[in-house]
Amino acid sequence: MADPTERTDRFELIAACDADTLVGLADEVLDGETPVRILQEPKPQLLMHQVREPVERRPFNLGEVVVTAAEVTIAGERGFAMVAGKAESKAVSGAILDAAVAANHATADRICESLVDAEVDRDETRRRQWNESRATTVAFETMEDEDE
Amino acid sequence: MGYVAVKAGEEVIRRAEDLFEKRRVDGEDEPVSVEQVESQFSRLVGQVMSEGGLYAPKLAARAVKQAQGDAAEAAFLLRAYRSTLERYDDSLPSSPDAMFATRRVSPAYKDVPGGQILGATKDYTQRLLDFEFDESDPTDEWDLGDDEPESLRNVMEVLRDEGLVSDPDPVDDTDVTDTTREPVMFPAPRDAILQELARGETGAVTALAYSALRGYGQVHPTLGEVRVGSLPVEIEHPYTGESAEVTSVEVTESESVVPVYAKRDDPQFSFGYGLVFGRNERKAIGMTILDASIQLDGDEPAEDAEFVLDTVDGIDSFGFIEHLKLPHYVTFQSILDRIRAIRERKGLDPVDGGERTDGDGGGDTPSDREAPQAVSDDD
Amino acid sequence: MSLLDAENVTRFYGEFEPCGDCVDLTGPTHGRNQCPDCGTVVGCADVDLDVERGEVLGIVGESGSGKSSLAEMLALDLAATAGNVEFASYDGNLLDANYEERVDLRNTNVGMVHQHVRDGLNLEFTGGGNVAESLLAAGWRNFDEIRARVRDLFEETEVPVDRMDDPTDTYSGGMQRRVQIAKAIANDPELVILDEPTTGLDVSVQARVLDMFRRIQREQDVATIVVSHDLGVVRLLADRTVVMRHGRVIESGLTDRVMEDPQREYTQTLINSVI
Amino acid sequence: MTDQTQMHETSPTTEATDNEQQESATTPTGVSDLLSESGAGMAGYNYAYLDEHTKREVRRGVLKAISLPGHQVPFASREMPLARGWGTGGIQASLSLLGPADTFKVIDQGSDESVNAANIRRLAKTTADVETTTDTTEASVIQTRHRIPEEVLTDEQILVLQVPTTDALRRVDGSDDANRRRHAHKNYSKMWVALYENVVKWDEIQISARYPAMVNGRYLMDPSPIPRWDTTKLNDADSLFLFAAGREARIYAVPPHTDVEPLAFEDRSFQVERFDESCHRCGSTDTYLTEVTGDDGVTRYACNDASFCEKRAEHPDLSKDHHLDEDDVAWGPETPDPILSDETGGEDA
Repeated sequence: MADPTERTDRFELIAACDADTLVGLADEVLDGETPVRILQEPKPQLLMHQVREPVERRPFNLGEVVVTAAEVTIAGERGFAMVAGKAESKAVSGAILDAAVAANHATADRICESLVDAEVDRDETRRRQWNESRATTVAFETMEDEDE
Repeated sequence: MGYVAVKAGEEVIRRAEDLFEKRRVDGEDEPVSVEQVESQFSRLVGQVMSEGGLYAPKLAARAVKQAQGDAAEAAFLLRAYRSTLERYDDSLPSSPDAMFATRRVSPAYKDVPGGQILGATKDYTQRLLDFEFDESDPTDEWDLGDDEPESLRNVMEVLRDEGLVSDPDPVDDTDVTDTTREPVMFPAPRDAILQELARGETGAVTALAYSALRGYGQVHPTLGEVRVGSLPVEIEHPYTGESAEVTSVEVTESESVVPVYAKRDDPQFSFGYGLVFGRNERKAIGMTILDASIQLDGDEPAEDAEFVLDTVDGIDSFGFIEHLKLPHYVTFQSILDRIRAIRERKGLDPVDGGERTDGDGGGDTPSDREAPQAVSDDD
Repeated sequence: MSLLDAENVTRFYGEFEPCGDCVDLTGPTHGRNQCPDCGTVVGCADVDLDVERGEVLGIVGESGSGKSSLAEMLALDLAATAGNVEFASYDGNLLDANYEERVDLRNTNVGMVHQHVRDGLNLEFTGGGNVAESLLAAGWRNFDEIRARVRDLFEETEVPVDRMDDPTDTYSGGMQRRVQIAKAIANDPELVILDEPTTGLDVSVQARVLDMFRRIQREQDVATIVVSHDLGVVRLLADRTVVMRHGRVIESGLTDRVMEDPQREYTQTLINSVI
Repeated sequence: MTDQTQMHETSPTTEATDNEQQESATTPTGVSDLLSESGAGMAGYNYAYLDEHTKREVRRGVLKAISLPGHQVPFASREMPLARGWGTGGIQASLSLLGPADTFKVIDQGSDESVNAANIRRLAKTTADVETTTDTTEASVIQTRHRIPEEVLTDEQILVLQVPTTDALRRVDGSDDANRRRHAHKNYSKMWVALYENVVKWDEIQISARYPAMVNGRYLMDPSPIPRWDTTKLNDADSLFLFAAGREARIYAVPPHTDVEPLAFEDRSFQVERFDESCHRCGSTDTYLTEVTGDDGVTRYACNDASFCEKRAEHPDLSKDHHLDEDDVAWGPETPDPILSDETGGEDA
């Protein structure tokens, strides 16, 4: 289970979380009194996805992925987030949450809880997908026994 | 009759565009939402992303809607959009082993580790046009297990265990060719070939690969496997320096196995690799055939890297084929001039007059047997 | 001075770094041309020969004897591993000529008739176009003069002139060989190199092609190196002959002497096997 | 494309805006306060559409091309919001050169008003904030498809030609790899044989437009499908000619005062198009004409260079160098009688 108090884990939890949750939490951080400095404006960018081809194990460029990254400082702590797609508000919200947890902002615990809750939901979806696909596995040994 | 120069102008262009837009909103139906396109036309969205070389499902769905379903036009919209974006960086190289696969079949091995997982496919059903869609979820009643997802072993590794795939020499990871930033020069390195095939047009990849199977080539492979799933995209986190997953992309992967007996004391296999964005098994398999064919470096079209890479890009072929719609008055006038001059020299009637009059001019050049033609210009 | 004076011409093949002993470990005394230590194939080594103006030199040997490597190096088609070649029209070691010098020399001073027609002719061109290519490459720019010269060369090499505007792939093998000769002599070179001039031709056609070439060679007094595994070809054309085996010259002398009174056992076998 | 109609003009000062934001912290009350208006339409696009890195790369390619006249310089061609084959190379070159002080003209097959010319002009106008014109003499950068204007270009003008096929040798061999080696070795004999066989077959060279020419005695060049009429204008001109191909990712150039010589035989000379008629509108006999058959079935000839024809219609005596200080500047085919000597040698079979 990912630990939202760890920077890298937190980055992954934020990247995978849905936009509404992130923006909602960020809106709570931004109470009109907390100073925010934008270090990197959220803008869509390209991340070239390299894959290692399995025969020669040589990397090649599969194609670019559109991502939006943002970086902010809150209370002297930096926060960075990168999310998939053209998603400016999600990216800047993610950066705010990253910084807020690092700065131990009053909302930090709630943020961590929400991020973990979101991960639990995702894991459940993923497990269901896996078991759905397992349900289509051809079992050669038992095939003759089955009725057609 | 007055001035004959073309006077079209921006206003006319705008109206033509308006008429195009009208097709989308014409009629009584609800406009289709971008979200509906993304979820219900996911195969098309995947194809557009793969041919556009840009993974962005929401933007691709928008492009599909804007292009009114024309895949080539939608891929082109994505390519034009990507030109305006800055590059953040390269991702860390992903290993296909990390794929979360929801479909994997291996035509080469019956008892492939992890099993033959059919996944979501219509491959094994009859293709009957459905006049009554059932809009409910047919898997609702399934009694599912509760296993933890696991990663499937790549068939390539199974072959490697048998000594049929040699362990590769270490390769230089730092200098990966990027054909979006430098033009492809020949002989092209394999990473450039894979990148160009991965963003090739589905129909072109399929047709060229088919040509090799059809007899214009030697590659008739056995597929190690075909997998569909999602592959994580990771960067080095700027603060911690650790690898961090940003997202995952849906991909289709295939490896073809081609026996190579010649040129080696120790017969092994040669391999073709295919990996494309989205769920597009046809293109992934076609890519494996072209990759393997190009490695043969033979004389057939599919074996000629220059031929394949020059023709496989959909954006290039789409634009150049369609540019023939543009005016060609100037060049056509030049062609007319040549044809008339040659006909005149040979004592033929004017070009719009048709038949030649006399029997023979000189009789000593082979040209008298053929109708004059000017070199037509591929402009 | 001779037209061409070659010393120590050597050519290695192979993907391995030569070990340094390759020449010592190969050759007729060892009965091999592949170095047992490093796997390098010694195409030819330490070859010395000279060609006088107007003279025909024959090079005979079985396949793998190194004669074609030698011919290709002298025709500037193949880079040498070592050696020194003095050539009348070139200042310095001919083997060191750079690309542009090689192109110039091939266009004007050295004509090559290849064993394989595809190496010498573009089969999509007309026969006349192939011959014209030599003239165009040498800077001819007057169409009528080019036409006239091509026609003369067709007559000279006994190719039907009315076929000169037909694609070369419609020609018979003998005609293609003649067109190659026409192309090789188009710019009055000082040296012509014939590589297996009769391979793939019927016996009767062989004789006519050789007769034709012998006539042209005498009329124009052009020095020639003829490379062949066929002793009959060399006997007919060559004034002097060198015999090669395992990449080395093992015997040389006046052709009549070599044929009638071979000094080496291998040469005797070679001659006996033909007769 | 809908986006283009919503383009907003942007200035090249977005970096400054970024800096300001970095300087001062704010105290927002929600995420929406932090987001700028960018992201919709063309507002987020860079000046002249391409990012600065790309423009620098294209300019480097241009400089290299100028240094090696006629040599095809590969460059990392970007996808543009125009289809490949519709001037994407030309527009990348133009947008990399244009600044706010420039005046831009776009010609498509002689006309400023043809649909694609209008579309390209609109892209430059909305993203690069340049003045546009249809008057050749007023333009500093002219992008053109398949024509060189009839009015003499000056040393203050750059003509950017859109190129569909970059290599003259493509006529004789489809492989760029093989052709690149031929160029490196200045080995053009295959092209010469093709011309020889052309004359054998037709008694003269039957290449119409896109006539191959030697540049500076070194590189064989495809001058893009300009008519033979325009090919002579490339020779020893005052202006810079840039050739840019987006699909094929190559740039090449003919710098001012460079020798450009069409390939031909001494006795089968290069000939320009012949017109027996004059422009039915302005009466010109020294311009490239195209024929148009009207609804009445009558074929008329008209100037292809629409902008010059308009001037000539008002001032029939206007010379092609009317805007220059000097007179009788050589430009294109000899005038007023463009029909060159047509003597070719005798028969040859």
